[in-house]
Amino acid sequence: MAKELWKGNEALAEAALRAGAEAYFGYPITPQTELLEHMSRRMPKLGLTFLQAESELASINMVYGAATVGARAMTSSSSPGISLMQEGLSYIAASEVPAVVVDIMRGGPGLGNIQPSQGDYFQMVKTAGHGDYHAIVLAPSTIQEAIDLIYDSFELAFKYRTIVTILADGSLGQMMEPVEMPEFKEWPEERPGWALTGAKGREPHTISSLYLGAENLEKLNLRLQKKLAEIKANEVRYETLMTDDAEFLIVAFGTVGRIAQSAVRQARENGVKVGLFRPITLWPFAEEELMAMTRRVRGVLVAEMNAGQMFEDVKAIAQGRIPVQFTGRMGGTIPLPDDILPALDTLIDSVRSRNGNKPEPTRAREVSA
Amino acid sequence: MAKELWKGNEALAEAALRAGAEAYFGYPITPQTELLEHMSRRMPKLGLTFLQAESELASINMVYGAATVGARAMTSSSSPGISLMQEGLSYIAASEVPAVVVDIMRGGPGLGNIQPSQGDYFQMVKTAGHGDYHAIVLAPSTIQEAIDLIYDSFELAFKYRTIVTILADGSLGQMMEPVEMPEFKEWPEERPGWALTGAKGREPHTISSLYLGAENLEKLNLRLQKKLAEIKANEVRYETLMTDDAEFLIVAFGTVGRIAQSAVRQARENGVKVGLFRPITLWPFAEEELMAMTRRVRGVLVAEMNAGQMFEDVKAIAQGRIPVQFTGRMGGTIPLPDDILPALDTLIDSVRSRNGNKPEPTRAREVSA
Amino acid sequence: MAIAEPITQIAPDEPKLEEMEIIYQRPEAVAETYTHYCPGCTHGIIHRLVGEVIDELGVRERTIGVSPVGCAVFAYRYFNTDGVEAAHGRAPAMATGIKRAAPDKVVFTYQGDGDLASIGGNEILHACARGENITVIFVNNAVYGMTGGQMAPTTLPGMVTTSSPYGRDVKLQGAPIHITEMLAMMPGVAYAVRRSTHSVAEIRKTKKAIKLAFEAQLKGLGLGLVEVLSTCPTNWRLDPNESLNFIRDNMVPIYPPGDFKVHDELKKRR
Amino acid sequence: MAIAEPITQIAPDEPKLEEMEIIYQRPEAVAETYTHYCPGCTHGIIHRLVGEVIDELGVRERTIGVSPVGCAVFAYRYFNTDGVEAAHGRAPAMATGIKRAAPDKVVFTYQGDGDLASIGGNEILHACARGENITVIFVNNAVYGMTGGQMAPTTLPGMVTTSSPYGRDVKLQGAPIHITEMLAMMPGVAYAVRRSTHSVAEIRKTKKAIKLAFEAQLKGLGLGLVEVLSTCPTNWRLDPNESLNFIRDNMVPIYPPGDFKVHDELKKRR
Amino acid sequence: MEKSIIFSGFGGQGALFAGQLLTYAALDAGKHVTWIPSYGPEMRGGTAHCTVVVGDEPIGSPLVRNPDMVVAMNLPSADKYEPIVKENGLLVVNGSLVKRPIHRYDIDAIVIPANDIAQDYGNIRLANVVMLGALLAATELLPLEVVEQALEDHLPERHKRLLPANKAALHEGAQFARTMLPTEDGFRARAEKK
Amino acid sequence: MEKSIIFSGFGGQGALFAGQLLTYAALDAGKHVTWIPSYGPEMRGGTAHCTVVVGDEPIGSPLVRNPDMVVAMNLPSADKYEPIVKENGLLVVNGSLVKRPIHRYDIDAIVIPANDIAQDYGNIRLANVVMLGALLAATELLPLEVVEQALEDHLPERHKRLLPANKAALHEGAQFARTMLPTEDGFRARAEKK
Amino acid sequence: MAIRGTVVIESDRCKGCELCVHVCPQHVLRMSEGYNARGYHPVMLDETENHCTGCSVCAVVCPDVVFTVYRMPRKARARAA
Amino acid sequence: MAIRGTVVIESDRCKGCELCVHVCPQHVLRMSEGYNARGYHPVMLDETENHCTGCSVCAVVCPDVVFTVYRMPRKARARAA
Ligand SMILES: Cc1ncc(C[n+]2csc(CCOP(=O)(O)OP(=O)(O)O)c2C)c(N)n1
Ligand SMILES: Cc1ncc(C[n+]2csc(CCOP(=O)(O)OP(=O)(O)O)c2C)c(N)n1
Ligand code: SF4
Ligand code: SF4
Ligand code: SF4
Ligand code: SF4
Ligand code: SF4
Ligand code: SF4
Ligand SMILES: [Mg+2]
Ligand SMILES: [Mg+2]
Repeated sequence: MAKELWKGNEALAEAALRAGAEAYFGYPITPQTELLEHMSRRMPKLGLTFLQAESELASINMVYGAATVGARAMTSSSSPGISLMQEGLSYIAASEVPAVVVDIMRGGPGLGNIQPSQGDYFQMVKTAGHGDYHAIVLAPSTIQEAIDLIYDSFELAFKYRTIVTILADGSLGQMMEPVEMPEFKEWPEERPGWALTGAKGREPHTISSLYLGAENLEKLNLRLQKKLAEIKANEVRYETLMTDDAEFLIVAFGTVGRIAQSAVRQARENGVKVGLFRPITLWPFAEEELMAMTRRVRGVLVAEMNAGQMFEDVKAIAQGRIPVQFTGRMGGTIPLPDDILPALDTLIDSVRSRNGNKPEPTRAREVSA
Repeated sequence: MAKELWKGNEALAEAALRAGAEAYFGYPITPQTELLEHMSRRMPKLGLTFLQAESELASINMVYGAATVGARAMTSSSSPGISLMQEGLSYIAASEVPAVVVDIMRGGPGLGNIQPSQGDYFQMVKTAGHGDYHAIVLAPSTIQEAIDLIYDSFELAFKYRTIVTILADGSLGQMMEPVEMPEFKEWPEERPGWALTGAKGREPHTISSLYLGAENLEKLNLRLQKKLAEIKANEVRYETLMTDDAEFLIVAFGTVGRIAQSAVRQARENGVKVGLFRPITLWPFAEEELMAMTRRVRGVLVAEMNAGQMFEDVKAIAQGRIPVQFTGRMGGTIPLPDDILPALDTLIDSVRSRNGNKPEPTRAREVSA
Repeated sequence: MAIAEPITQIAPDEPKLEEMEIIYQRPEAVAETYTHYCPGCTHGIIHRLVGEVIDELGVRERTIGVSPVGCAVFAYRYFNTDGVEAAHGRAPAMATGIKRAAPDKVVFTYQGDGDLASIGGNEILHACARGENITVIFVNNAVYGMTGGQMAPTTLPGMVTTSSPYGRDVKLQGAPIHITEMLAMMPGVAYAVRRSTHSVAEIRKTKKAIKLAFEAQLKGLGLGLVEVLSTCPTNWRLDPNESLNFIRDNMVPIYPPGDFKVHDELKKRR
Repeated sequence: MAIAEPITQIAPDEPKLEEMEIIYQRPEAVAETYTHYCPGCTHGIIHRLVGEVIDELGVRERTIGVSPVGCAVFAYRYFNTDGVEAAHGRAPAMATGIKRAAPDKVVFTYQGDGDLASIGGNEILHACARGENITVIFVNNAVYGMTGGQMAPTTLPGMVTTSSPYGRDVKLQGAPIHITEMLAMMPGVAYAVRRSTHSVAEIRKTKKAIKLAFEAQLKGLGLGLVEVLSTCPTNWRLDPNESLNFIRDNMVPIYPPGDFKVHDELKKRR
Repeated sequence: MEKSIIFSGFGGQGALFAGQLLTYAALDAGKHVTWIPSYGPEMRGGTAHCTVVVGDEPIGSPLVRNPDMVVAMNLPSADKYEPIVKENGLLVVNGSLVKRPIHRYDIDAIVIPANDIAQDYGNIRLANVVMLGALLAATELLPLEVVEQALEDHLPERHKRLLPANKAALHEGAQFARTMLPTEDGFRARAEKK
Repeated sequence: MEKSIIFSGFGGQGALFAGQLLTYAALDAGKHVTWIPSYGPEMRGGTAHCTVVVGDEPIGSPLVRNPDMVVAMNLPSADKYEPIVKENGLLVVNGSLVKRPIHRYDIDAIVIPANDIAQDYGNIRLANVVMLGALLAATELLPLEVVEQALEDHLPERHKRLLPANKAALHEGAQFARTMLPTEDGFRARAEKK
Repeated sequence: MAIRGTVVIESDRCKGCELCVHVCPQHVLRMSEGYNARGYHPVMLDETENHCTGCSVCAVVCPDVVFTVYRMPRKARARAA
Repeated sequence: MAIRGTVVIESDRCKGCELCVHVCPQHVLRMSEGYNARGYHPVMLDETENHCTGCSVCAVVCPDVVFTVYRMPRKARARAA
């Protein structure tokens, strides 16, 4: 198929439609609004449900409602709007209905600005709201990947009756790239067995997150934990670049992951044996794969568009065996190879001095500077 | 001073008043409502501001407002209500105004139930809402400690212009214990220099979390990170019990921390050399202290009233040097010594078998069972 | 939940039930389940009326009820229909999602005054503004029942509650709000009325109103809203019968039952 | 921000400024700062009126303004008063916190229609219900200006916006809401009116209304609310003058300026 | 020494207050003590209970899975808590409402017609104090006098006129238990198997 | 090869569209390419810009700190971006609006009276295409024809009647640049020091 | 007196709220002394003379759907009279 | 004609929206050809005959507080006339 030029937000919207989205509820917020706008143009024509909600609080609860009848429902927002959805997300998770949520992150905390950021890693990966659960968190680094991931999202969401999040940043939402748009997916007419379809010829179905009595709620939680374990076993995704012979490893996700590719290529040109580990599922995280890799390399550099959130997880995985260092930019500044390469040098230096080696005369940065 | 019997929620309220709280905004939610109710009885008599808000969303933004004029403002809620405050909390943090927030956690996710839980660890400790920041998170394990901590909270909040959270669970809120209530604190009449007091004879003051331009927002973030580092350097609190000669360590906070005391005593009676490490500040976490301790013991057991949230942090700190295992109950069931001791045995077993030792004939549980 | 066998107190002149007509029995749409409501709480009456209406309209098998957070949190268990539990105040948003995704379903929310008029004010406002084709049963008992009787936006002036221990002070805490009158102004609302449960006659009127509110939905006219004055004997600290009198004497003067908006289509059939 | 020296276009018969009276000049309460508003956007006019009123009432040094999230997000920079930036829709809650903690301050919010009537519906509703002693300037431009012209709850029927590309369909998206009329019903509201900016006369009336809304606060009468019809030339895709006409011809018929509630104390002095 | 007691009954029977009385008394006696109630909507129309833990050292858990003692004021409470009383523990049952035999033989049990005794003192609401008296007499938790003092100090103002009746009921409960203890094996059913 | 270009001007001058044209052309030419605009309220009354990165391999960063080329359609854009053009890079400036000399000597610069040329073709709005033509002529980014094709394919329907004018403007811009390049050192100010 | 109507009471559903007792126009309902399975004194039909008319007013106020109401068809009543 | 009033225009604040031009009853305002520092064509006072009355209508509509309006005091005007 011929490639077309798509804007990230619009590509996400269109790919969600082709993935089978039936109902979209959302509220404008920069830098994701084009997603909502695309839906407002397309869905009425396709006979699907588009509704601009009065707030993000309402959107997520509309998604919750639509999900209970077995519809493929989704919303999208950006960081402050996602914060407003935390209660709703927790309810959806506890009720075990499927939902897709797109978060096009912007600079925080607070109102911050509308520039790209990865400041929602904690809020989306560690938890989203109160209680013990995780959404599946997918972090695309290109528009094509965003399309491919959201194209899988409803299947994942329905398979596990869980929330699937696309976690991307404003630059991915705003940029255009040539991509291939997939075909419309076929979905069965029939609603899943758990859905609310009216108590016709069967006992009433109820969907709730209320479990009076500690035992009942513990049972739910054990079931949730079991499901999470299953997802962890089946759904880990990540990508590596030039890790085979790597002495050093950069770990980065999303936009920083793609920028790190450039950094890796530049460093390689300068003779530094560095590879890239790019987690695609932030939850479940490719713990084992990364751990295996940290056993082979001499140092790890984590690059993020935040103050070091995934960094904490990578450190935990590396278990102190090798130095794990961080480089990041905040507030909407995208870390470029110019930021990453010096940090890589620092890492290499500290590894070498730690190993008692004097830093070697020709270092990466001296050449590339 | 003679001890009096106080209910946790009411003790927190009264101690907050004695600590200097001037304005309270809140919304009823079990199991914290007695805190609000105590405020409704006391504050009008003391000439202070009590207001029941229309929602948690409103409460936190009222707190935000009151904080901007330099008032000692606070709110309280429980897990789902705290989820609704995530956006507001992020704004407060970014605006660098002081606020005190009490979270009396209940079972989740979703509506869950009203039984005690520690399911908000992630949501309060890792972040609260979008963006990079942390509140100071204080986790009392007795009512007396709750009083003492909240008694310090406004000073901490004003010193660092930050959010201070009291993170406790429903059982602490609902139980009664004999405690000593401190005296009313004296505070200076004058508002801090940054407060909004009207642009009289000075340039207007503005308080905002909006930073257009990536550079400006990055500057704010660097300032916030610097402050966090300072807090980390100064404010770590924790408690240990019988760790001097401990071979094994239990790590637990809040209510589980106090229950673990009983477990430690029981195990000691059975000749198991186990100690307790109880973090009091969950953020900043006593990383170094715990790390030092993990270098001396042979295994760590983390006990929580959730699926293992702090567990992740403890594992990261132990860096794989020794086994770190988890025991927890969810959904409102409090883990009792009966839950903790078998888990401790399992840990001991796995350490011994890992070390090639056969499990010794007389094990703790066999005696105490 | 097992229910004990019915015990009949047999009168001297033993009636033969088989000879007699059944004048009243539990509606099919009301589940047999024993409710957790306090003795005499009129939540139960309102449930029953909703069930009767669902039966009479023959829509049980395509109805989805949305329960609130409040004492009626378990409403989804008490109707023999499909049901969901919403987050506090968000039932109208959830119902919107349900109805938009499954327009052939009959969707109703059942919400308390704390739920609808306090935390959930914006969701009901905008469901009304959009004219969502749903039915809203709004139970006004002037307090937060479930959490132990705190002040609600509907609490009467001077009324002592656990969070207004000195009586609601209108100057500080505002006056009771008339949310139904207000919502009636929204063009998307087809039907907005207030009713009560304080007497047999009022209960009968309430049922008629609930029926019209469902009919508005069936006819696609827009949102139907019935506010029902209801008791909370437990938190009012009155016995159930005194509580009915409290409605009559104290609530009705402030919240007079009445029709605030009735779509022409609905007037016709009356 | 540095402002270039004023340039005067001197007329042939050179006026000597020092001989003349200043009839109009920038109010002290309006900051010298250059605003980021689009050319001809009437947000600027409304700012100026608020500034004039603050000056005339002599309260600049004890005023705290609360800016919304919306095009007026930087309003706190444009007034020579203390100011804060609220979260989207929460300005009334924040103002409540400020006013309750510092009752001697004069507190106003400045909010757009998306901010006040959409996401922030509940906060304004309850500020009105409680009768918070604050002043609310509500700028209705029928769209979400800042985010690029999406549909607002106030968008006119049939109006094309970036999120109602086929025109607002009242059946699907609801009819425009009249939030000021609705809020006027709240007992805590002392003053609720609608005004416009589409002509000199209307602007003058708007100023009077804003003054009364502040006076309501100064007299402790309750909440004062002024809705002002305002343009968004950029998103309406009209030039600034056409935009004024759009208000006159299209908005005024749907949102007629008028007084919906005026506290007796305020009537007296008129 | 650390002892845990659950007080349980219908809402309105005063189980929570009985527990609080014991808690106040323990405090006055210089003990460590915690009191924690059941709470929330579970109380609607159901039973209310509280757990009191008294000890010489700081209390670890304010909740227990197997209490040392249970005071059950009605049938549902007896049904719910009899099975979880600790082995060799004590169950005090309101015989006025619980008309069934005690099933367990590995615990002590006192069946006391608390409602009837309370009625004798003019108020059925005193049943809780009667049962507390019985509990105290049958154990070495605290001297009766300390609880008497606690009654004086903590009886809500509006009930102050009932103080004498309360005290009398307390003693009567204790007396009843004392007479039961050594003699009637029907009531004090120590497990035979041991 | 990977080249980055910033297009910048007042809102309404069409800088974003010029960037998109180049992007479409790059796509058609089988290149890897990204386009990213400035967005949000910063655009209100200010300048709008976009960054295009064209390369033979997948593009890493869609944003750059020091672009290879800048097309500055007004003075604020020239002021903002001249300092950050990469050494030996290219700055194309709209001479109709930028009446100041180019300060840097370590970059190439083309100053083209784009508005005036556009006016010659009947519409000042063609200035963006004029400048794009100049950019293409001065570099080896893409052949002019590919961009011409992109114009045909992607000119919004409502502007289709302006297609001939657009094409002509594109060529005129290119022609202007070509004539400048080898000769006029005032415009093409290659750094002397090197 | 002939039977006009009667009610069947599901005693275990009854919460003893007494609302029905207050509204029964025939005053034939009263609370029993005993407890039902849930600990409430349930309502009972106390008729010496078959005063219940089957008017179902009790059912209208009962929050707990305790009553099933029966009425003798007019025909049958006529017969009995 | 004698001077009745005039306006001082802070050109660099002007965004060229032309609202003032439309409302000036004396038609003495028009847009300049040139640009101001922000890239707009600012408004200018174009008087050959001192028609400006200082009515300040321009100031009332200007969203950007560009105008300071002056008026000749009646006394002075009388003198001049
Ligand atoms: C977000 C959130 N806030 C608060 C609560 C606690 N809560 C449960 S029910 C309720 C109020 C119920 O009052 P109302 O809606 O009037 O219903 P009622 O119980 O009176 O029938 C509250 C505040 C909650 N569950 N979730
Ligand atoms: C929680 C949240 N949701 C959405 C946004 C994005 N947003 C910013 S302004 C705005 C709408 C502004 O419209 P309005 O209030 O009408 O003001 P105007 O710009 O028209 O003056 C929105 C949706 C946000 N900043 N925060
Ligand atoms: S608390 Fe009040 S509203 Fe809730 S069930 Fe009891 S009586 Fe009814
Ligand atoms: S976008 Fe509209 S409302 Fe916002 S500044 Fe521009 S014209 Fe004004
Ligand atoms: S049916 Fe009528 S008469 Fe018979 S018991 Fe019920 S209320 Fe009384
Ligand atoms: S109204 Fe119903 S619940 Fe109440 S006493 Fe009568 S039968 Fe029982
Ligand atoms: S003051 Fe009046 S006459 Fe003078 S320029 Fe302004 S509008 Fe025109
Ligand atoms: S109204 Fe103001 S901004 Fe607009 S053209 Fe006139 S002076 Fe300039
Ligand atoms: Mg209520
Ligand atoms: Mg607007």
